[in-house]
Amino acid sequence: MTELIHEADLDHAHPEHEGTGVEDRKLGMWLFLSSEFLFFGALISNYLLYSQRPGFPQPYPAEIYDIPFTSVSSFVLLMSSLTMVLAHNAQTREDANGARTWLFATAALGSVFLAGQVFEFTEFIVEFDMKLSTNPAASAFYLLTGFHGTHVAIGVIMLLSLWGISRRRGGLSDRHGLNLELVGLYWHFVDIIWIVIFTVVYLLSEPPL
Amino acid sequence: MTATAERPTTTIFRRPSSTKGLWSWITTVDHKRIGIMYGYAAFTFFIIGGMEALLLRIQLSQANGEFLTAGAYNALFTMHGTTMIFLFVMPASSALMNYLLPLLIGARDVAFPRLNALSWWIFFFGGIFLYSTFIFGTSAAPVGVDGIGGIDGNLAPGGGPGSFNFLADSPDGGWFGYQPNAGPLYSPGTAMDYWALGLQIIGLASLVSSVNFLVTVLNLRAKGMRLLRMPVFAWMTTITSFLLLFSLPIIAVALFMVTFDRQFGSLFFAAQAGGDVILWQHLFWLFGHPEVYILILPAMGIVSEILPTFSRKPLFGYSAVVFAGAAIAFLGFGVWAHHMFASGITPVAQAAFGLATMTIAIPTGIKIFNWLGTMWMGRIRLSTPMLFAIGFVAMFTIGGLSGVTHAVVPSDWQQTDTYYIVAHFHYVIFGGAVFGLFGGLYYWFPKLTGRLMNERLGKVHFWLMLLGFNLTFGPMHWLGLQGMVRRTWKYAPETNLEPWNVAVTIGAFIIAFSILIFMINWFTSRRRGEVSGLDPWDARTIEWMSPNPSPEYNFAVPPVVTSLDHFWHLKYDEDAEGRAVRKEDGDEIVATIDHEQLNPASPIHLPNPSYFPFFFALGLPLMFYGVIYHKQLWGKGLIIVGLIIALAAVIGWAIEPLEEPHGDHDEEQDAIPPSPPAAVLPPSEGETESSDD
Amino acid sequence: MSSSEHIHHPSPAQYWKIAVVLAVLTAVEVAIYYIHRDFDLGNFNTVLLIGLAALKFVIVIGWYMHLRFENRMLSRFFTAGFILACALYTIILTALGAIALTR
Amino acid sequence: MVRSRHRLIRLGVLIGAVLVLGACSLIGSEDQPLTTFEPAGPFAEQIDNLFWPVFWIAVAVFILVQGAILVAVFMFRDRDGSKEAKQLHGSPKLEIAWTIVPALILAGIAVPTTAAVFELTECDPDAIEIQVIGHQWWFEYHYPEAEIDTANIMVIPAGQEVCAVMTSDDVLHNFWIPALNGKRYLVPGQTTLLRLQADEPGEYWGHCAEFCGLSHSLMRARVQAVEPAEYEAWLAEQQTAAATPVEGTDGYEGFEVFGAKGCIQCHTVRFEDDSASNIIERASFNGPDLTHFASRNVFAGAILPEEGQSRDEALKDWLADPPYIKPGSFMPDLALTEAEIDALIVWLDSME
Ligand code: HEA
Ligand code: HEA
Ligand code: HEC
Ligand code: CUA
Ligand SMILES: [Cu+2]
Repeated sequence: MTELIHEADLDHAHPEHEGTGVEDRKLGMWLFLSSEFLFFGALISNYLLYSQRPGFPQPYPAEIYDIPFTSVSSFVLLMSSLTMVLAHNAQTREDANGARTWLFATAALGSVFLAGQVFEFTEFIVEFDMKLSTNPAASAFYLLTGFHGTHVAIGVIMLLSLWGISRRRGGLSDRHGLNLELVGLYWHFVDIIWIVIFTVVYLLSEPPL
Repeated sequence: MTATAERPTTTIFRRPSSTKGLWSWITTVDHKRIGIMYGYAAFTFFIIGGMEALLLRIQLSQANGEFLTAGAYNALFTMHGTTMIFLFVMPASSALMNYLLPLLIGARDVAFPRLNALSWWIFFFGGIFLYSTFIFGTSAAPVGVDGIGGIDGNLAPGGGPGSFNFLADSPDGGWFGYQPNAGPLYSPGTAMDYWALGLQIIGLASLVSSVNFLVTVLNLRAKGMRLLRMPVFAWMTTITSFLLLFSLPIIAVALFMVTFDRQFGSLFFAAQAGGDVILWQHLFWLFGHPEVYILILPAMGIVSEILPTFSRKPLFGYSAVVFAGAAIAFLGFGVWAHHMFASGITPVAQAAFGLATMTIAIPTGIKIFNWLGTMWMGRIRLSTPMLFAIGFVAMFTIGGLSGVTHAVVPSDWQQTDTYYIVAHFHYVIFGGAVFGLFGGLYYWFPKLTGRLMNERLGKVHFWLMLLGFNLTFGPMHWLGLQGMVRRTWKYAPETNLEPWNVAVTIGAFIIAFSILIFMINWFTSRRRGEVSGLDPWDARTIEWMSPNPSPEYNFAVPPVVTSLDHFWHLKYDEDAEGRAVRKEDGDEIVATIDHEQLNPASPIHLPNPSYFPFFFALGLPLMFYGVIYHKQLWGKGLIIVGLIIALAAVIGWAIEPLEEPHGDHDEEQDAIPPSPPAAVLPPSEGETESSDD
Repeated sequence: MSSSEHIHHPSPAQYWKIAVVLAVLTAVEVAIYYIHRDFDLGNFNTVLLIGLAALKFVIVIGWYMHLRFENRMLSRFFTAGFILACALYTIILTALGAIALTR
Repeated sequence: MVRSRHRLIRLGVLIGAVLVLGACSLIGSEDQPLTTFEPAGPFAEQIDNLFWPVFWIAVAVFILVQGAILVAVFMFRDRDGSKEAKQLHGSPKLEIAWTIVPALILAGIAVPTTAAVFELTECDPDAIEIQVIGHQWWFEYHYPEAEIDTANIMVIPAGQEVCAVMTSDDVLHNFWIPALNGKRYLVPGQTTLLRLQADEPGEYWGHCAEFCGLSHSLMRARVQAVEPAEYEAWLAEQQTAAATPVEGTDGYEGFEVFGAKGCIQCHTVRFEDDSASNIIERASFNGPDLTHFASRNVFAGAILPEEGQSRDEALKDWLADPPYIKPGSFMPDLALTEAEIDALIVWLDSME
């Protein structure tokens, strides 16, 4: 009854409990992610509200989007989901090297995306003079994409830490293997949010007449 | 020690091992100790918030009162509301949920013990951060072109007649911080930044613990404890956690928007630049209304535990009570605009939100009537916890009914922003949540101390508080309908509102006196109260199968649950009529349980203490101080320092060895309680990724 | 390993195929965007783009996040959050007059 | 024995308290100018008619619940010899009943509520439009047809509907005249509507109800309803410009001070003689239009004169140090000497 819980069993479905059968941490991650919908939902609706209001000082974000550029960086982020899932797959096959490589690739793609965002922001501010304080639409744009970028950046840090741990120890333990899966979930989530942002904020948004 | 890991672990840090003294509290991950810390902190904030209320009342006991300056008054009601809601009722509920949830479901701890410690420390530092505004914050009335207007040179902020100005430099935008009044233009100074960022921190703490509680409930129930066998308090904790999970991100965004407006020049709520100030209200109340159910549902859970125990009957309509709780939570997401009936939203929206609001009375009514059904034909013992539970039902109903009168939209146009509203929400919050919480404290005090609280003092506390409460908040209904608006520093003598305000003030002091009695009771009973034994109330639920005070491991033998009210059914049979009959060996059974639970037969594995939650939580307020002062170099520096501390703590957290061999605990076994066997392994561990967001 | 040992997991090859699908969908989206600029597609533009995004959204969640293969409870929570967010923010935007039924 | 006596005492105390409260409320109801219980026009009336039935329903539920609690506690209290309770787990029939009955009651309340919402939100197209503009901390009233601006007192014709078209210059305010209707926010950057109507001439008190900063408590309002003929006369009078004082007349000194001390930076006075008129149009520190200041019996956000104070005393206090009277007031302390204040008062009093 009070037998020892072996460390490798950690976070497993608790055999001595009634439960869902899903590991604690994974369940927690899914719950957290479901609440993130409310977070990004607020930011997106904030943008939708202001991006259509007429009468603000120029420019509106939708007037200065560089769609080809953003398409490319969206593509990069989308592909990072592929590398992420490949890393996870390698980990499940206990292919430590593969997992490490794909982790690194994911982090790299994420960084490229971030660099793209930094470039985009700089261009908007310097070339088009659209600052946070230009108009509410601009404020909303920066807040939304900025928070998304922050999520990506946190993801990159987590990926790199896993990569580092794996390098030092020559692989990931079960516990960290689960961490890899969790980071993966997080990463894909950030990607699906970008799928929405790319379509709704970039492709569909039009400045008011 | 069997628990040594097979896999080499990085041992840069030893895990902390003190079991006594300050460090043991700082590093503890024991849900019970965390609950205790939550409890004391919450109660301290209750006293502070209460004192703020008393100052408000002194000012209002006279027409055109001159006790406080306008600035001090505004700061006090803002801090009173904010404190009571975010720093008292929420953490007090959290205290009981922390302490009891694992016990109620037969677990050793919550799912993520370190994360649990993290929530607590984040909350704690958030509270301190918020209150540090009294020292560092500044607040000033806006100053116009050429420095004309605004505050008079020779007056401190706030100004005007009144002698006490000492708190005026604090947040003064009201607990719902309506824009643009609480924005950069009309509340310059840093005080509202402290408010916004303080709430941000505190919200994060609740978000983390909501995930933790949910996973605990979903994954760590004792064998046989199906969801519909969980005690109602565990259910209400679950539902509350869902509410937190889905409503906190909303306020987080809203607070970020305010912070960006105030600090970085964004224009979300800047009406002069096309920002929409009503957006803030939508976002705030979209959080704020679920929030009020976050305040009340735990108390409803507590009451649902107490009433059956002291009526010696099962809860009437258990599943209806549970589902009603879920229905309240669900509907609670769809009624927020009833706080905005006067804001000029379209008639369609007003009607729709009015109707939606009314529907909440239905599930709430189900609860009330089922509680009455529980008492009906029971064998009612009026012990102190029961008095508070009954007080809850009686007082909450009054508040709920005035709530329904607000849902009648045109009536609300008269009532909104008057003391009638103030009466409503104090009846539901104080008469509801606070009565419930006090009931819970009396009821579960033995779990904490192994002793009972003094009944006589308890009853004096109850009756005084009931009297004081009604004297304070009852006349407010009348005041509101006679036209006394909220948040008013002064009212004119011609309005003839003074006599009632005097009554209210007297009532407030009676409440304060009753609380004093409670405190005396608490601290004397802790040492000298009657020893409780395992089962002082002849209780029904399995938390009472853990010895009093609960040992660190909760249960040496986790119960295998076979029914709702499992513990009761171990002790009682039913006769042909359906009346309870104590089993012949009932006392023996209790004694055996007590003995078994106190003397674990085999090693027990518990989560190890950790330094990192504390340090991680310490990083946050530093960063946020930095945000407030980011224009200065040292502000920027502070952001970086905070980041580094937090990051270092996360890294430490991630690579912290999961266990550290302790001394042989077999020798310590006999010393239980109070000193539990050495902890070894967590039932599961915190996640490293929790630091994102 | 532990969590991920579910029988139905796609293989790397399938992951690559899914990625190709996602890439193509994105390309189509961008193409529609440009077509709409030259030949006004009207509301059709919105419907198409949202539809495509939704498709990508579902594919990533279902396969890359394995939600299809997980405990039903997870998808319930996740959809609950999603639906709640959509519903609430739609109501807010309507109330604020930002969503009009016609353009 | 002893225990039951205690119980009786407690019950007695409770009943006593309720009675005392009730009695006091009757006494207290006199002369409370902001009361919601004395509607003076159709809109407030309609709300009142809606409130009372709901109130009585609430009272009935209140009695039911509290009564049940009391009965349960007295009847089923554990006494010596009480039997153990029957372990009832619930009763589907009862539970369905107490789900459906409240639902029906609420449905009953919902119908008139919805109807009233729609009736009360749209102004009658023939209503007289008056614009209300909120400022920290006073209300400005603009009569668009007559093109006049006034403050603190809103003059309306009795028996006719007025449509208040409202907005705010700074933060949120909330315009409330309890006897005439419920409240409505004044929202910066947006317009809201409020229907007002007084059946009889009279003076109705009001208050800004939304927290609007430091002196929210000192932002009050008045509505003066007058006979329609009187209203027309008032409008005509307000449209006239103020006479420009000439040297030697009574108000001249004050007029000089007004110019010299910079009052015209914030206050508009429409003089007959164009040359002296306000040069700064609607500056950000827009203060009340003073052209007909003396025609208004309250000022400074309808807080002055206070009870027992004469108008001149109040004005003197105000001019001496506005932010002391009204913390945070945008009218600064202009360090006027007593003589200047007296002179100003003479002139201001002349501006009927
Ligand atoms: C614990 C917190 C709590 C709870 C539980 C509630 C419960 C309810 N509240 Fe309250 N409310 C607040 C806290 C709470 N409220 C706060 C803090 C504010 C003010 C915020 C601020 O402005 O600062 C507020 C403000 C507030 C307003 C806005 C007022 C305004 O500012 O103009 C409204 C309007 O509809 C409202 C309605 C209700 C309703 C209908 C319920 C219902 O849930 C009540 C349901 C209960 C019952 C009805 C009683 C039991 C039922 C029966 C016995 C069944 C039979 C009954 C009938 C048939 C009627 N509340
Ligand atoms: C949990 C919520 C909660 C609780 C418990 C209370 C408790 C009290 N509140 Fe609360 N109140 C709010 C939540 C709460 N309030 C909110 C949200 C607002 C709106 C704020 C806003 O408008 O922004 C508000 C506003 C509010 C106002 C309106 C202010 C205004 O609009 O101008 C008033 C006025 O009387 C008031 C009074 C009181 C009183 C007298 C108590 C009393 O019950 C307090 C009793 C407690 C004590 C008196 C302290 C106890 C003990 C001691 C003092 C013992 C002494 C100790 C030692 C010697 C060590 N409150
Ligand atoms: C910087 C702007 C400013 C200046 C300068 C100023 N006032 Fe004012 N004044 C105001 C404002 C704003 C109010 C409204 C205050 C309130 O009620 O809260 C006001 C109110 C008044 C009132 C009351 C009007 C009413 O109907 O409520 C009088 C009278 C008055 N001012 C006279 C003067 C005189 C005389 C001077 C010059 C000596 C002066 N003011 C200078 C801004 C100013
Ligand atoms: Cu204006 Cu309160
Ligand atoms: Cu509400």
